[in-house]
Amino acid sequence: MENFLWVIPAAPLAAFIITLLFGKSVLKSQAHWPAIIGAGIAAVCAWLTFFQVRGLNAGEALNNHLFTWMNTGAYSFDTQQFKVAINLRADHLTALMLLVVTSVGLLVIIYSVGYMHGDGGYYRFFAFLPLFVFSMLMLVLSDNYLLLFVFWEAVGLCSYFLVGFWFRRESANKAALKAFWVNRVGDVGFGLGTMLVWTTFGTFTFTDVFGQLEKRAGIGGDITKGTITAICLLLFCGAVGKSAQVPLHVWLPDAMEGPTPVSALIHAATMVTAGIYLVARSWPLFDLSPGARDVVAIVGIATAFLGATIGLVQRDIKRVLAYSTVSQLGYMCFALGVGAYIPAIFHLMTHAMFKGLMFLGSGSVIHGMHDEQDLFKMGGLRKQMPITAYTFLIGALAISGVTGLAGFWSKDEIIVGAYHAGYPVIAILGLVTAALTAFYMFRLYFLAFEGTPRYDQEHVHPHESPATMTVPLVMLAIPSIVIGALVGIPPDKGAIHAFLGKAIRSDLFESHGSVASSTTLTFGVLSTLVAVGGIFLAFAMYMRLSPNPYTLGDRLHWLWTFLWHKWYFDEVYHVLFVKGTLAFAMACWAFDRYVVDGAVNGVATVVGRSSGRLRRVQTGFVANYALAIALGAVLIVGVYLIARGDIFTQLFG
Amino acid sequence: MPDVSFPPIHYVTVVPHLIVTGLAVVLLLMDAVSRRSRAARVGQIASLVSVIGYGAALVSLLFTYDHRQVTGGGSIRYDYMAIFFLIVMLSTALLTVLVSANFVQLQSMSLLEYLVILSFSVLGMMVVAIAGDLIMVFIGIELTSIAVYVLTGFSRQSRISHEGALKYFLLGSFATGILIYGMAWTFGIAGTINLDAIRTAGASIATGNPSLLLALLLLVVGLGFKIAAVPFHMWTPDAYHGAPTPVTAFMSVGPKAAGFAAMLRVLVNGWTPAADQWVPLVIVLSVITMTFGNIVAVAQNNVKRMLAYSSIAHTGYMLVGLASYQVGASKMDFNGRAIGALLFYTFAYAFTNIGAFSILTWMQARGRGTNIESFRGLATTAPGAAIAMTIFMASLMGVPPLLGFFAKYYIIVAAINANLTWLAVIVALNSAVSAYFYLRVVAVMYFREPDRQIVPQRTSWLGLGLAVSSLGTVLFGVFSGPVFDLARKVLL
Amino acid sequence: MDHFPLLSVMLYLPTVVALLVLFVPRLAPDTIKYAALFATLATFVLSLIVVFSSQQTASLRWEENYNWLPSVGIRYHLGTDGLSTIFLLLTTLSSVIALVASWTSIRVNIRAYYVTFLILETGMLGVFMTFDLFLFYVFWELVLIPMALIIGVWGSANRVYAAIKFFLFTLAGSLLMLVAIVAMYTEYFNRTGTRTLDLNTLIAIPGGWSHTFQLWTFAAFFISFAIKVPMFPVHTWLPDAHVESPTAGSVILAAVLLKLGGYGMIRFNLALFPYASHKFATPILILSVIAIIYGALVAMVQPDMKKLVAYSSVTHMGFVTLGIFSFNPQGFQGAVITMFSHGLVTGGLFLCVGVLYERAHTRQISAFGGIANRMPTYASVFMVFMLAALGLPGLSGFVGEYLSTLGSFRLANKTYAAITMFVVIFAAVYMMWLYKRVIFGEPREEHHGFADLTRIEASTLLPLVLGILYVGIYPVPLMKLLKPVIGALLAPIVGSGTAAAAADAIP
Amino acid sequence: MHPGLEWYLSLSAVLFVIGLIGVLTRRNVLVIFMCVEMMLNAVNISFIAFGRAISSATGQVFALFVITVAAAEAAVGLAIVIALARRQDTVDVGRIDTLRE
Repeated sequence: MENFLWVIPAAPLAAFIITLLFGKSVLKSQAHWPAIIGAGIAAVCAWLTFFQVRGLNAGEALNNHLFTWMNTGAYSFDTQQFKVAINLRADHLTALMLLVVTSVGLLVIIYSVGYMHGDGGYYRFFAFLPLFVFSMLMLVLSDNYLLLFVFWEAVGLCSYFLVGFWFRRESANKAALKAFWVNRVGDVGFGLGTMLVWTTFGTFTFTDVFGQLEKRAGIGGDITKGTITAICLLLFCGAVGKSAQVPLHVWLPDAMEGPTPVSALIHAATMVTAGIYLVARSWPLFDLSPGARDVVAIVGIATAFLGATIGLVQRDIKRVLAYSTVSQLGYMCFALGVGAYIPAIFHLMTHAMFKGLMFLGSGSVIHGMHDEQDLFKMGGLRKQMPITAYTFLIGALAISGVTGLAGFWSKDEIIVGAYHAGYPVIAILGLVTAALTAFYMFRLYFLAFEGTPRYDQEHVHPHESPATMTVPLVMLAIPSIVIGALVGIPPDKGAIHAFLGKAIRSDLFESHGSVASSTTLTFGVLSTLVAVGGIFLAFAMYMRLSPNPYTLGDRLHWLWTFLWHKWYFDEVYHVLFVKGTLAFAMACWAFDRYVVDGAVNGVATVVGRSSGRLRRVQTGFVANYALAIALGAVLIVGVYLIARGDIFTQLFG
Repeated sequence: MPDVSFPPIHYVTVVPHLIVTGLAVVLLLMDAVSRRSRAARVGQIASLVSVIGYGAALVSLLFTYDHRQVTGGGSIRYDYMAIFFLIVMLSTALLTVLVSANFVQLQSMSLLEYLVILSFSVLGMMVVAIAGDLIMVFIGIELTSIAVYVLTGFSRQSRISHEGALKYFLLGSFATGILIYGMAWTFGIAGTINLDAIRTAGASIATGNPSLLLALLLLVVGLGFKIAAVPFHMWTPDAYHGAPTPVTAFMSVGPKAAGFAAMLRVLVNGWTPAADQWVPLVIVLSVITMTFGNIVAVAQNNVKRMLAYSSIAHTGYMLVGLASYQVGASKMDFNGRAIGALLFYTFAYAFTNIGAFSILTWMQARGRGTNIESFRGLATTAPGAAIAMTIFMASLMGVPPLLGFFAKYYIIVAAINANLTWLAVIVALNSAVSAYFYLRVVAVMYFREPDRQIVPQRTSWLGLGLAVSSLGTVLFGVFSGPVFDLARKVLL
Repeated sequence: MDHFPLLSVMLYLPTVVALLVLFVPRLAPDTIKYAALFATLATFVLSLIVVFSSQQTASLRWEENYNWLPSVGIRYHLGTDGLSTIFLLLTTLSSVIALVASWTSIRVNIRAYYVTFLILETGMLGVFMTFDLFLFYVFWELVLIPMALIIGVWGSANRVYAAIKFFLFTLAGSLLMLVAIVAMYTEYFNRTGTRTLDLNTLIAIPGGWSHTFQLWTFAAFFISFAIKVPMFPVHTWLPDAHVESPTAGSVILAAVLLKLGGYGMIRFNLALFPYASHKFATPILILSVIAIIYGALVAMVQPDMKKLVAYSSVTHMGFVTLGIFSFNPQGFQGAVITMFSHGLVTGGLFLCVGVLYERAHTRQISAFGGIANRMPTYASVFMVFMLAALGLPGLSGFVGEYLSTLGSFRLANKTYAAITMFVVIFAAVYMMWLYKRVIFGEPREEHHGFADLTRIEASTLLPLVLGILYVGIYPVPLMKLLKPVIGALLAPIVGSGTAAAAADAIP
Repeated sequence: MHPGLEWYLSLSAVLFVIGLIGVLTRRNVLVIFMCVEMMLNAVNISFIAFGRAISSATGQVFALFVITVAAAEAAVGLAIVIALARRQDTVDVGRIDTLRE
């Protein structure tokens, strides 16, 4: 039963190839079929795999060896052999990720049939989506760091393609470049991390690396804590980039220039969580390095808080969601930092559902509003597009952490976990952020769907989206409600813990002893309270206008400006890195032309000049020539005698 | 007159000389009997006769090869060095005839007279090649030089030809004076003019003897003039530039070879024991010669003049071979290779440089100047000539596998053998500099648009000369082994 | 079969065809082109035979070893090992592609062009298959003149300057190499009484070359190769040469000529001078890292597409020297694969630039924009090259660059690798920014008539795309070819003989 | 008292140097040429002196050859001078400088 793992990525890959080759010429407006079929097959297989994996014991996994990718050979003088195989491996963590990726992927592809209808690049879109699904599946199926890195880059590439999908638009191009470039900053670290892994362990394979830890990283082992910490931090650099953590979060909001299904799939549900996946996957390493985990936790909570604050003031519907994504990724990240790996993955999963849902919902709104994205030009849309509105409401409730919905369970576990692991400040900040989340989400909801329309009702006639778009919304709304309760009850001991516990056996979190149910209860009540509080405040401000958000904005103008400018990250980066690099590059070029090449031309000039001088020796006068002969003779003897060093004895001795 | 007796001569050793002498006589007779009205026709026949004569002399070497010996009371040294130089000189003569025949007539000069003088000059060179004593060296050198003075001023219409000749002549006789003064001192110190005897006598002369140094200095200066070593080169650019181009071709190779032959005879065969004294002189000379020649050549816009300076530079390279001479009996093989490298260089230079000048001749025969601009777009208007010129330039540059490259290669080998790696590096750097001006010619031929068409002209002799020299440059390069094998026996 | 002089046939086939083309009068241009195409294709097929008959041992295949100039110990010694095989394949493939790329773009002096081109191919092949230092030098120089001619005759406006600069730069270096070769020859003779320039004999000199001697000769060889590679700071001939060269010339220049340097370093510097290799490793590594970063930065701000690609070559070739002088199998494999990949990728990029130049007659980036609207197929092909150039995994560039960097990462000093890694950002910046400015954006009026790739253009680009994918996804065959070479080459360097010197270089 | 070898040699050297200086300083072609002849003859004195000092006829023989060669040179040289003088109407080497640099 080992040999069908490859089908999961192969199906979307085949879809990509078919669409690429025949999409334009043959398939045309039916170009979505290969993608749907491919993703469908992948989804089915992912479920099959899931059930198969469920039957496995802890530490076991499905393996599928495809071929050797690289092998620099074994040598007598070099004990470390560099060998990387294309190996697929599905353990419990992977199985869960497969489900998330394939199901959200399939739904988004179906949704896109309606959303992208009539677009000039229709086939292109349905070529790149399965390519992304393929890459993402390979990413989670990789059994080693290098392969993971490869597909890490590949999903980044797909993101680049899809963000810049409308390549005529300058803003889309810029956003695509920014996404790729910022990600590459993180990849510098990740790349070095893979190298350090290899030089330390002699292998990239997860199981081999982790298997060595016990013997070699313990007391008396040859691997120091510093090395482990370095590996963790380098790997985490990659995660910071890919999962849009501070300070590399700046690309994600801009990436909203891509078509909305892309935002839903790549920039909410799957790709951006790859960083979380990477850290969770490397839990044995992080377990050994409290220092690295502290960094992760601090970055995470900072991201969560920062994203939420910026989300408070955005006008663009997708940008609010984008900053919300940043913020939620921050949650997952600090969960990892405090050692709550399973809750992090749990939140990853629920977030994929409800954030995917909301992005698709926002797409439906944009679609219905004829490409209007400004929240302040919407209002009262619930009447025209009820399915969108209600499903969106479900998503908003879920993310806000209202008791019972998916987000509540996962987020609560994270906060409890942070508190429990001895990070009370982080737990409190988490709660504050939760309140902010509830507020800005419902601000969005009220501005878009409730109240009176603020758009030009003469020309804009919002309408509900077609079934290909609404069905996926419903399909995502259901898990957004139930999945948390289904797998997350009881907290810390739910089905997800039992399942993932076989792959992630971190006793770090659990070592503090079983979480007292009173703590769980307390935080449950607290987070419900802050969620309801946030929602109520949003209701008061945007439905009742008391306090009036506009006057409030004027009064706290400095704060508003600060948030509106997104803490000035982009501005500072622009000056520091963009302009700085360009200036440095120009300086280098000038150096190249005037100094390096100048030296070359300088030598030529010197030879030329001296040639011009020396040729004048040839005066044309015979007497001078004869003189040259005579003087030359004297000169040569002189040089000769001086060289011999005995000029005086030669002449007078 | 009791003790006057003529030392016996084995005439087999001078067969080539006799043939060339015969050639000169035949040519003189033709001049005497032929009518002026049929000069053109007679000139053609005379060319053919010359070619046959020089060819026969070359072939005769094959038969006299085994009769190497010292004869004529030590006046004649018929050894490997002689044979090799004879090959170079006769090849030079042959090529020169081919290159000159059409051109001289086109310039309405008397071809027959020209060939007569040429044959005297060649004979002089050949005498140097077999010289066994200083008189032979002197006679040979002077015979060559005097004939070449005439050839330089051969173009009666050209003022620069006369000017070149005058300068060459004045300085040449000045240098002759210095040379024979050196010979006189040699005679005075060693008590003999026979080279072998000088070698024997020299062994007992204390090193550092000021008279010896004086003699060596005077010899080196006098011979340095003949080979155009800096700073005794000053006549070269002017004489080369002024002379009719085929003559320049000849004099850049022939008398230079003769000069080197003389130098080798006097210094290597004669003053062997004083090698530790003259080697430093030669080293200094070689460095300044090649460097000066190359650097000044960079700024030349007239290709003929550029080649004149390049010829100076090549003298410098050749001198490296002599400079690599090592003192000591155990060094015979190395010395053979070092001097052999010099010999090989003269051989290589003969083919390549005469080839390069024959292109100039070819151009002038078609109404073009020798300025670099005249070469514009030659690759388009006359691709064959351009390819040939490219071969010659590349060979002069030292691009493998052409003849010039091997010449430089053996020189570098010699220098490094003699622990003169720094000198080898200087050779290399000089080659890099020289690449610039050779390349410039190639660049102009290939990279510039032609400004005018070539005037068509029938020059079959010249064509043959070009073919021979370019093929020689390539083939003797690729198969340089046998040639070098012969050259490296020079000291045996 | 082994006694068939396959290599000689392969080597001289282009020249023979060139001579035929040269001397047979009244040939139609098409006949000349087809004759040249035949020659390059036949050579390519022969090189495939070499590839498929290669063995997993360090000994030479298809060896031909004859006396050439016996009195000075120079031999005509040809052969192939894994390293040669890779470069022979690259050469023949690039030649076919460059030849096809010249098909319509070379319009003047057709006969001369193809003759020059074919002779150039002989020279390049010769360099990669000789095992006698003298013969090597002969071919090394033989490459120079045809290449300079191709740049100088068929190039663009400032071609003469570029051609002469190219020529003089390379010649200056190689003359020093000649001196070094002679020095080795002499030294070997003094030590053993044998005159030889046979590489393997020289490597096996009893007792090894003395340390001082190694330092000097290493430097002489290295300078020559470094100019060809080109390494910072002797790289400035490259942008000029590329910019002025015709497309096919750029392809050959990038695909093969730069490789001569890297190949030479491996074949000669490493093999002959293990001690000096260690001694010089640190400065070379530093220069490599500078080249990598510096090239990328300078590439970033080029207004001319070809110059941009040229500077990117400096970057990529920096990985080569970085990998070689890390002295471990990873770095070594990375260096060679980077070279191979760079041949495909940069060749492709130059072809892509050429495609646009044919249509717009300019290479200024600012003259373009929105090309994807007019030439979608072109845009996708260009995309592949662009991505490979920025080192995207799955394409050929990544394999080599990752391994090179990993090789340097294994050194005790991790700074090299750490700084080098930053190039992943810069490479993405200069390549993608170029791509964005040229390909993306609103369609422009002046590009209205631009046709998508012609059949000829597509036929030059497609093999490269396939090659890039192949090397990216399945580089194992290349690695297998290299394995025996590495075993033979690195063992003495890592081995006990230089243990002392190795101590500070190998962790 | 017979003058010793040194005297002859000194005389020869003085003459030689005078000739040499003449070549360097005079501008008239003919005078320069005369100076060269003087150098040659100075050398002849050396030859003969040396020859006598070691009782060898070779010195005299050599001197004879030198005289002969000098005559030949003179013939050719004067022809060149005349040819040039005809065209250029000068025997001043300072004005014969078309060929330079």
